[in-house]
Amino acid sequence: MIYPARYENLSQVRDFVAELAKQAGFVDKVIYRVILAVDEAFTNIIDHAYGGEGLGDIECTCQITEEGLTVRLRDQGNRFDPTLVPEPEIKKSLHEVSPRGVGLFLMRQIMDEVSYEFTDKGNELTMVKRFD
Amino acid sequence: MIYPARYENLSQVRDFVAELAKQAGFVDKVIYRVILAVDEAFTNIIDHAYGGEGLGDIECTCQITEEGLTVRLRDQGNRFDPTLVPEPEIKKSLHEVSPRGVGLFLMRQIMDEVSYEFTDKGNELTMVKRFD
Amino acid sequence: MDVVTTDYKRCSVIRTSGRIDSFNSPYLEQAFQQKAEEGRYRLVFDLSDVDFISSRGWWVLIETQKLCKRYNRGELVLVGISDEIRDSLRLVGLQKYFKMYDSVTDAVGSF
Amino acid sequence: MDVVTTDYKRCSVIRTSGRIDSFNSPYLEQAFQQKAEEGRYRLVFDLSDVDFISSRGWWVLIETQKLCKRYNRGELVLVGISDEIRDSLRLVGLQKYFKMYDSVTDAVGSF
Ligand SMILES: Nc1ncnc2c1ncn2[C@@H]1O[C@H](COP(=O)(O)OP(=O)(O)O)[C@@H](O)[C@H]1O
Ligand SMILES: Nc1ncnc2c1ncn2[C@@H]1O[C@H](COP(=O)(O)OP(=O)(O)O)[C@@H](O)[C@H]1O
Repeated sequence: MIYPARYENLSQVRDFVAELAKQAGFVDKVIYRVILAVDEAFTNIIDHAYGGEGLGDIECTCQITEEGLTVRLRDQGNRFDPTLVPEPEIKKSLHEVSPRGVGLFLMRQIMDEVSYEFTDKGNELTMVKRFD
Repeated sequence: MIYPARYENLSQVRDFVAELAKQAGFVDKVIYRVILAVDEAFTNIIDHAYGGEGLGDIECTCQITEEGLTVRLRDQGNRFDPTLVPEPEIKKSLHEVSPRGVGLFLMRQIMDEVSYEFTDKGNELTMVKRFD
Repeated sequence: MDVVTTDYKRCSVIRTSGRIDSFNSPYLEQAFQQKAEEGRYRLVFDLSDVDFISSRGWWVLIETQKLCKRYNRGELVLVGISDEIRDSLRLVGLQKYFKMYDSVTDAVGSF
Repeated sequence: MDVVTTDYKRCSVIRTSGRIDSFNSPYLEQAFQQKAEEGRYRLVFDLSDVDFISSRGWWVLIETQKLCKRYNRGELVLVGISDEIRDSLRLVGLQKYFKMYDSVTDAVGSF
């Protein structure tokens, strides 16, 4: 599925992935987590790879394997070095906390594999949720 | 039906009369009013005719006629003169109001006929609710 | 008669079900008096599951209202009153002594 | 996104349904800001009919909480949060910034 990189398409992407996660046999709680990870990833591409809405497309593919569910998001935006992204600090006081910077952390918390590949053809994010 | 003159029997009396009012074809709102009148009458007999609980019996009979529903309550307690009972004043301030003394008023408001007969065999209250 | 009370920051909700008549209204009276003894005079009486009240029950509500409103310290408000009960309160002009709300939330939110 | 707010004496209830994500969270933000502009900082957010919140939505809640708690003038509390949403808040440790209630009445009664 190819979607214009716009927030309004988030719900379609989530529905698409939820449907496949359901087919794969995941329980509701896990499905919720997976679509949350996908939502965060899709939003990140709009915000950071493209730097705004409507500046490109995002392709989403899902694959049910023996191992679990693989979700891939492809874009033609900016690259980045995921290893340089710091983990969000779990701070004590409300005043200091910000849910900014939790997207990547959530994706890694939820999915069993989160890997980025940057090639001439574009950027590819692969996320795998394994059957337990 | 004969009931000991106790408050605990009120719900049975109401159920009995409600059942007959239903059979007579009255709508829920009217049935509610009728059992409220019966509840007040039964309570009055305990409180005023017998002067307390457990001091006698109360007989309740219902009759569905062409005219409507007739409910009779018979007791062996004290007599009284219903014409001497004043209407409760609809007072203005909360401080002055008391729902005491509304029993007979309610019975008369709700039923189309409320009459007392005092004979050697006892006291008989007849209340008629007419079909409209 | 089960009477359940829930204390909130600014009011208490009193809830019961079934019928309120000469037989069981003393239990209800007790529950209201208990709240008064605790200094709680902002009361919500939830009648959503009450299907009958005789004048003896109203008397409890009227006396509680007097107690609550004294010294401007509170008020008893009603919630979920059925059409039939409302109708019978109107027959004797007692409905005007109570604010009535559609939901417990609305009533609690009024305090 | 429909956001319905109800003002009570001591707090306001904000209610919406469906999904809160990067697309529509600005509307929710607006509703909260509107309440703040009216000087209403005691807020109940009813999520009973909300089935998804992304981190963008949480951000709105966290910022609203900061705004409400400033100068001790109020607080944002949550109601009817689904197991899934609660679970995801826990994943990033954000659940501790919000009091959570089972019912709107309980939440309104806490103010
Ligand atoms: N798809 C992406 N393309 C480019 N940069 C990204 C991408 N995803 C994440 N980043 C970078 O990683 C940082 C952390 O991302 P994230 O944890 O999602 O937090 P946030 O988006 O709230 O800043 C971002 O600020 C951005 O610099
Ligand atoms: N069945 C009865 N037998 C004797 N006296 C009665 C009876 N019913 C009513 N009364 C008298 O009529 C008065 C008014 O009755 P009522 O309107 O029901 O008010 P309440 O019972 O609250 O006093 C009573 O106080 C009592 O003196």
